[in-house]
Amino acid sequence: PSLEKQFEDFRVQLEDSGSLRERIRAVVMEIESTTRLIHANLLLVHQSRPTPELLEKAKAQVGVLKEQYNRLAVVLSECPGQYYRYHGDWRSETQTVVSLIAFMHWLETGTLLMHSEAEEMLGLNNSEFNLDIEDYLVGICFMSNELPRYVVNQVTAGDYDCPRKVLKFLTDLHAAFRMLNLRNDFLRKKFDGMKYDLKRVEEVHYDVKIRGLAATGDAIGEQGIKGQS
Amino acid sequence: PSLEKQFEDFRVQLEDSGSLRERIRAVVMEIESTTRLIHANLLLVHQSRPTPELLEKAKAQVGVLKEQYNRLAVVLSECPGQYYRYHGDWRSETQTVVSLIAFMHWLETGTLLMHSEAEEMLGLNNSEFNLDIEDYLVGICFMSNELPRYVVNQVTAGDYDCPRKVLKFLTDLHAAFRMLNLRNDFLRKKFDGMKYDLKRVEEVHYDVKIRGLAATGDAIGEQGIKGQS
Amino acid sequence: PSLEKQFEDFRVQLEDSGSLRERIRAVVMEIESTTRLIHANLLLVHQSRPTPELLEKAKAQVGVLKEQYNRLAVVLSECPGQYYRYHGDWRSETQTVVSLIAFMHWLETGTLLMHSEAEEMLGLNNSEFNLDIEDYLVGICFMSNELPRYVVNQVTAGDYDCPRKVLKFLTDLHAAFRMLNLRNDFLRKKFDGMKYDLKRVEEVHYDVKIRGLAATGDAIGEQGIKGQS
Amino acid sequence: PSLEKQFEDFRVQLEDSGSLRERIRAVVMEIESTTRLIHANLLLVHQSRPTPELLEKAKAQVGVLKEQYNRLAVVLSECPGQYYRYHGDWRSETQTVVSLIAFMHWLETGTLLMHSEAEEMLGLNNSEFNLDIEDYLVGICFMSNELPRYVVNQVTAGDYDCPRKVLKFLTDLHAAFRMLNLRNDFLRKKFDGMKYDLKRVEEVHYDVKIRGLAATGDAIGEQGIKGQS
Amino acid sequence: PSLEKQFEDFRVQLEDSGSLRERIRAVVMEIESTTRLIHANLLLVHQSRPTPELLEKAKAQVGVLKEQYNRLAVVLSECPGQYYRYHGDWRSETQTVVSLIAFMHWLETGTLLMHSEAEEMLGLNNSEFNLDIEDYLVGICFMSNELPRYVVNQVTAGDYDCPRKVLKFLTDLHAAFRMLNLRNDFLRKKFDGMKYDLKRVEEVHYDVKIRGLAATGDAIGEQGIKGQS
Amino acid sequence: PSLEKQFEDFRVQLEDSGSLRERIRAVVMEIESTTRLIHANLLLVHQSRPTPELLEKAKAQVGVLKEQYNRLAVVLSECPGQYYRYHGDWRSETQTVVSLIAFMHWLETGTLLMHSEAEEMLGLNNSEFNLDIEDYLVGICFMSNELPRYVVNQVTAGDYDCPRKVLKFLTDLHAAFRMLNLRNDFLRKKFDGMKYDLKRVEEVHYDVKIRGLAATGDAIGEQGIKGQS
Amino acid sequence: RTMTTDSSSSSSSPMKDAFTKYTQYLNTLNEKRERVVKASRDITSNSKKVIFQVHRISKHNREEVLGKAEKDLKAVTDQYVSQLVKELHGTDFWKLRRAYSPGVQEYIEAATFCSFCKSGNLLTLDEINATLLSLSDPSLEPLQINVLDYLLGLADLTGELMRLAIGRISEGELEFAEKICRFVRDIYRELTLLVPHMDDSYDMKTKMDTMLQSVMKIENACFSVHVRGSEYIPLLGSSDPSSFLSGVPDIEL
Amino acid sequence: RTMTTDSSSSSSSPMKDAFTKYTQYLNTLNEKRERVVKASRDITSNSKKVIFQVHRISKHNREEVLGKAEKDLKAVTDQYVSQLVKELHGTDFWKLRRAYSPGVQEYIEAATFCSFCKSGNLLTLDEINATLLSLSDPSLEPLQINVLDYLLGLADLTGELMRLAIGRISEGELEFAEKICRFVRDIYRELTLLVPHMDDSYDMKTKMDTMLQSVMKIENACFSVHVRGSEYIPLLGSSDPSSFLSGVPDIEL
Ligand SMILES: [Mn+2]
Ligand SMILES: [Mn+2]
Repeated sequence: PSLEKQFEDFRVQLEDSGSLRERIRAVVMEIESTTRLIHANLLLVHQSRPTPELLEKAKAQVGVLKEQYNRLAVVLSECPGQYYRYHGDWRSETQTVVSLIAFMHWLETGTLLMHSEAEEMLGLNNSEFNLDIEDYLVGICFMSNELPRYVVNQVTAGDYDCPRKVLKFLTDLHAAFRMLNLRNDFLRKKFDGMKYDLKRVEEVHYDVKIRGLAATGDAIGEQGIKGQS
Repeated sequence: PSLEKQFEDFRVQLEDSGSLRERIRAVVMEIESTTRLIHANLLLVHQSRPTPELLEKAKAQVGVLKEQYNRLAVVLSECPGQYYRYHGDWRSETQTVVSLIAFMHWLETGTLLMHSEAEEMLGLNNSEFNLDIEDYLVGICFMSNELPRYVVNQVTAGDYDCPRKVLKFLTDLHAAFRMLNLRNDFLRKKFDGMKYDLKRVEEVHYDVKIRGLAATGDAIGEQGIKGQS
Repeated sequence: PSLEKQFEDFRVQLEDSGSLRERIRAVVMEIESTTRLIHANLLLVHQSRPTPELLEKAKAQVGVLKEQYNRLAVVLSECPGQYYRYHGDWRSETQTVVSLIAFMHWLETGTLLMHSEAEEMLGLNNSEFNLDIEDYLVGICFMSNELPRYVVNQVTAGDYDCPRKVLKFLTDLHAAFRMLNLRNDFLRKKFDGMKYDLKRVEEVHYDVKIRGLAATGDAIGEQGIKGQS
Repeated sequence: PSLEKQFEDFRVQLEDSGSLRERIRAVVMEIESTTRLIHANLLLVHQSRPTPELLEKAKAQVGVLKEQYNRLAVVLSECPGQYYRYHGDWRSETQTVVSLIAFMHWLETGTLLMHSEAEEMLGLNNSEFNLDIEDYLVGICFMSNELPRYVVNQVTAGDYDCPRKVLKFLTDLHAAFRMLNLRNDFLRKKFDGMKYDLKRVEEVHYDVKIRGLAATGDAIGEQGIKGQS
Repeated sequence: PSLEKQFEDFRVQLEDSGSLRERIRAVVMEIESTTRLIHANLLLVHQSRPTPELLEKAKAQVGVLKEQYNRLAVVLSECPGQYYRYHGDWRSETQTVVSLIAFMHWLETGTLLMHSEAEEMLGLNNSEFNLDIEDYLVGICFMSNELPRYVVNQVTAGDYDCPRKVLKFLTDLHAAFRMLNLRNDFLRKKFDGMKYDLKRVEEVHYDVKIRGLAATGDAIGEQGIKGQS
Repeated sequence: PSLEKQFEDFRVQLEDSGSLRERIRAVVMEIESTTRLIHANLLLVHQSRPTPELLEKAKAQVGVLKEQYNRLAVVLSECPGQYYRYHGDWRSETQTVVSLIAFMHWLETGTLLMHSEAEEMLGLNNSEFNLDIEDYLVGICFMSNELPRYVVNQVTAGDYDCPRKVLKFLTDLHAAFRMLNLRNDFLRKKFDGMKYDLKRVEEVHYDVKIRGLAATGDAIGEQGIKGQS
Repeated sequence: RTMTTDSSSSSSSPMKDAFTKYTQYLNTLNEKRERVVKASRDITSNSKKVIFQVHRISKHNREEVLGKAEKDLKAVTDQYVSQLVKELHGTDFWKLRRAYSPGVQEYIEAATFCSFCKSGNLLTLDEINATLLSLSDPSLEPLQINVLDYLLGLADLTGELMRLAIGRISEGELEFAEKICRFVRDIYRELTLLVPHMDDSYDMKTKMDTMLQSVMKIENACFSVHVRGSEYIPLLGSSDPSSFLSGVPDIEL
Repeated sequence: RTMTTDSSSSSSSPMKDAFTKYTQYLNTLNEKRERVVKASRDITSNSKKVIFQVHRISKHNREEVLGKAEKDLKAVTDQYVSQLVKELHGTDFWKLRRAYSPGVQEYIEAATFCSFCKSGNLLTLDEINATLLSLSDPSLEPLQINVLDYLLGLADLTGELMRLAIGRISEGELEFAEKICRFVRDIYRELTLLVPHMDDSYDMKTKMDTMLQSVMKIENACFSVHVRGSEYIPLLGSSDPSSFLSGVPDIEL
């Protein structure tokens, strides 16, 4: 009887955990779907479509994301202390989300989206459900991976000042990351990739510079990259 | 400045988390070492050494384990709510621990070590640091894997009643597990293996029975397998 | 425009196919769940529980299966001619189903469940959705795999005539299978395994015979194995 | 008798299915052989051989393919409703076929070969045996993989306008694919690879543009890439 | 030109080799088919059918095999010195053939079929196409694997002298095999298996002996096992 | 007894070896940490910071490295003749160290740091613990990998003479490496990579030359590349 | 450019001199490695022959078979292991370990196999290394097999012992089989405690799994002999069930 | 039982005689295989050296470098390939192919590499086999390398040609690089048609993937030289854009 009782308890607990997982999966699939929309939208910057318009549309979708993360937080609130038990279920999608909103933020302001800003954008700032730092950092690395392609396409479209700005941004970002003493893990691997982004941007900058195409003026403030152009 | 400040914060947090992990690793290595001693000790039951003596020695080591889990709990108490963040670091060792203490318990009492009993033996019953149910269940599956070999060697040593007892135990355990609706994961795979243990014990029982070697009496209470023999 | 139109069409078709697959998956999960219940029930024959009772319960579940296959057929009827496109989605579950109902049938009648009988039991006889022959044959092989264990446990429980009956059945079944000229595929592999079942049953029969335990009478009709005993 | 009768029936059916498969295999091997000839022929575009001539030869082979697919359709017409049962037997070869004829079509017209056009080229438009959409799409992905290499070699041969044309084509194709909500399957994986093709072509375009080598005129109609040059 | 010429030559050579292989495959499939008939026939010894009759039928089939190997030799004679190029194509079938004719030979004479005798039976003794010694040895191991099953079924059928004869034969065979120095290859693995056959026959012999069932007479000459009994 | 005694001895030896390894690991982690500091420092040359200052700082760290290698040598001196047993534990870090000090040396003198010079810088010249030649060579390859990036950034910063110097150095280095007969190992792969560095520097040199940007003067001695400019 | 290529083709430079040295070093090393690999292959194939020779053992030819095996093993030592001794000095023992390790492991397997069959005990590493001393030039540091190769060889030994045990059981030498069983269990148990401390324990972990399989194969064989024998203890009146087979009078064939 | 073991240990029997023959056959075969493996390893390592020698080529030392390479190659043929020729007869060519194939492939790689650098053409299998004829005892069937090993060696050759091309481009020998590019493309294309017909095409399929990578690496290198050169055609007034680098006066260092 005692044996059966114990396994009956286990059955209930495993099923509870299983159904929680199902509910998480449902929200995460919605997040992924929204992410895909934002991504498709942002891809157009590579085709030199007017950035402000694109950003407008993308921001609207960020609102949707916020609502979805809110629902995720509600689900998680049912099992306090178990955030990291289910973390793997939304981890990769959240890293993509960070990469997208950080790219948007950079396009608009030319600066790095801070962790606290990211949490705020996703409505994760005042709940127990927050944005894991490593996920944030991986997301930032993913954003960095997009920059060489962006620079190449901008130069092709005739924006010869872009490499300089991106190079400055990426150099600073890379220096900041170097301060972290990373373990030999996924984040470390992603960060190691960042140096290839940096190198590629340096090369584009070189191409522009040696051909005398780079703007001579130097007055860029900390405003957006495209927002004000 | 803000960028650097943020990464400075990150550096501190990542290093804290890293050093926590180091401390966990140190304790887990000790646990693994104790586990190995218990394991080597219990291997002697296959050589028909007197069981009570072996159990005596093994129990002493369980005391050591308890103390080690206590230290692990202390380390974890520094980061409340993050049990599952580091869970992977002691998971596999704990499964082995469960398999060993459950085998000892069965040798002594002929019954299944309950989850709560396991927690008690390891001193995990009154802290936030408890024994994950799936780890417990995987450990039980590992113990089941030991039984066919045990039965074979016991019969060789002349204990012809052993197969019957083990068969009854394993049949009940298998039935109890079947109540759980397992996902397609590691636990499910381990459980699927249990049916081969059951089949093998049935065959040993058959070998003994068909030769008229099995004891004819049938009155075994729920006392230990060897403890009282 | 034409390009977009084409991909719009594709999107619709792929989504239709995807949602069909989802609906199939839902029914198949139910079938799997029913299967597990039947299986748990039939496992008790290894513990020598009274067979007629067990069969009674199991048969009730077969009614449930029939209804579930009916629903699957309805789903499939929406895409005529595409049975084999989605076949992989229920294939393995159906093989298990066949193995269970064939085992039940054998327990009851001592004879092989015919393909047409299997289709009838599952209500697949008068629709376009029928029982694939290879799935039927694989299911029969799975059933064969259960027989050695059954024989061993029956003899242990004192039924010394069982090996003879099973041996006759399995010898005939094996001979029948040998007529098929199988390709080097999954079915062939499963059939190759059947010879080990046969060999094991021969050995049990030998054990019983050499010890003079086998019944001397020889009059078994083609009635059930247990149904009439 | 009934058992033997049933297995005799099975034998006949399995042998019929087996010989059908043999006949399919024979035709598919011929298709593969023709495919290889076309492929070896098209490889010459990378060596800047005059394209019209190459296309001429390749087209002759497409006629052979058409006849072979016709024979395949005849074989399949013997077992209506079982297209997807044997689909795996010609699937991968057909994907290659699509990639080759789509590449030829693009070389000639600069546009994407539509699904219906592909069916027509292979004579699959008015039979029950049609071109599976996913096979078509995978074939298109394979074709995309050829384009970066083509662009590189064209530029080396002095055609500086090629990157722009290919880039436009690939950008549109990529955008069209993005509309599909692909499952996590083979097609999805192939499509994910397409973004690397796109990126590489962007870079080649950049290399040409930044050196002022790209043609300044912009008036390309939707005629062929090489057909009219 | 020289390059193309050479490759053209190669293509012709390789295609010749390919069509040779096709012809080998055709003969080998016939051999395999004959083998299956012999096997099905010999399987009946496990059901205690009268051996002389079975052997009669099987021998007729060996004549067919001989003719088939003759055809294989003719095919191979077209490429002198390349026996081992195509060896893998008939290797496994030939090992089965050896196991069957060695089993037949043993049933008839109680002795081991020698390599030269096997060559003679298959008509391979006076051509360049001979019987590879390792294939012969593997075939003998396969035959050994059949003996435990044979002994078990013979005893069940009441032939209590069989184990003694088989044990003597297998003991001698095992001793002879131990003369070989094997590498860690397939043959070694098969030879390792022979130990288990020997052990199993020993066990059956013991069972029979200990029950006083074994014949006391000792007069077996080197005639057949069953042919004269 | 003898058996247990021997294994007990082994356990002690292996544990000693394990603790030695722990001590090595501790020093190697320090070396890695120093390496990271030097690297971070040297990275600034890509941002055209004044080289002498950077070198000053870096050299101070090389002193630290020397002390650390000294400690490593002391640890190793406890197990004479076992250098290569533990070699894998510091191999990769030492290759990085060589790449950094060779880069520093080249920045300062424009020449290749010789193996014996590297040993001297790290204090490895008069102990049994020396610098493995293959590690030295791999380190030199790593240094070569840094040069294209350096050249690109120097030219961007306006130093048009840099490509010529680097090209000469790298051409000589490549010629020297070609004297080696390598196996298909890590070093060969790294050396293959050097060809691409050479090609890239050649390209930059061409870019500069063709635009008439290269200095016409030719007087570089064997002093440092930047130290005196 | 012209000068550059000239400098590397004809005239001398410090870099060229240094690389000439590196080239010589690498050539010498690689050639030695090749010779060591070849010696290792010779040791492997000849040690395998010794192992097969030991497997020819039976109740009646023990001395003869083991005598030949020991002679053959001595030949392996003198002819092939001595090649290694000639090649390897100082740091080579560890630097070239991967090149000779397979051969040495097989040699350990053969030597311990012989020795167990002869004496029933484990031939220790010290004993093996002692025999190698005589092969060395006394002025040089002698080749000594390291613990890791010894343990890896021992792991393989258990596989051979399993084969031997199965064969011995068929010939009724149950006591010998039981002795093997105890011996293999002891080795397995001792290695359980050692493996985690080994330098690179990955190989050894798979070997441990195989070893457990071997132990269980022997145990199962002993089990089946035992239950079969136990069935007839009353019938035979034997007082020692464990050696039931030897209790049965030899079968006359 | 007693008789049985006796019969296998002392007296003679047809079975024992037969197995004595089988034993001799297997021993001879395995020993020959070992010798062939060793010869193959020697051929491999020495062929690799020849390949490295060829890589030392530059604009100014062509004759000297290739002369030495050919001499070395001849030494490989005479010293090591001749070992194979001695061992292999009749059915051995195919039976022991796996034992010597790696060495022969590397030898093909070295021979064709030398030859291409010298003549710009593909050294054919017939030509290689012709040189082997002289090594054989005229009374025996001579060793002839088979098509499969030749093609597998050729596949590896393309990797070496890629390395050569990248190096040549850096030294401005664009025309040579382009020649290599055409040659490798031709081989790739011809092999595309052959691979499906090969006996055991699995290895070859991976090699084809690597080969395509090599082709593309050369093409990308030619591309980057080309666009870089094209940028200044007007500036230089060169009429031949494909050899722009050689159009630039040698850099004085
Ligand atoms: Mn071994
Ligand atoms: Mn190579």
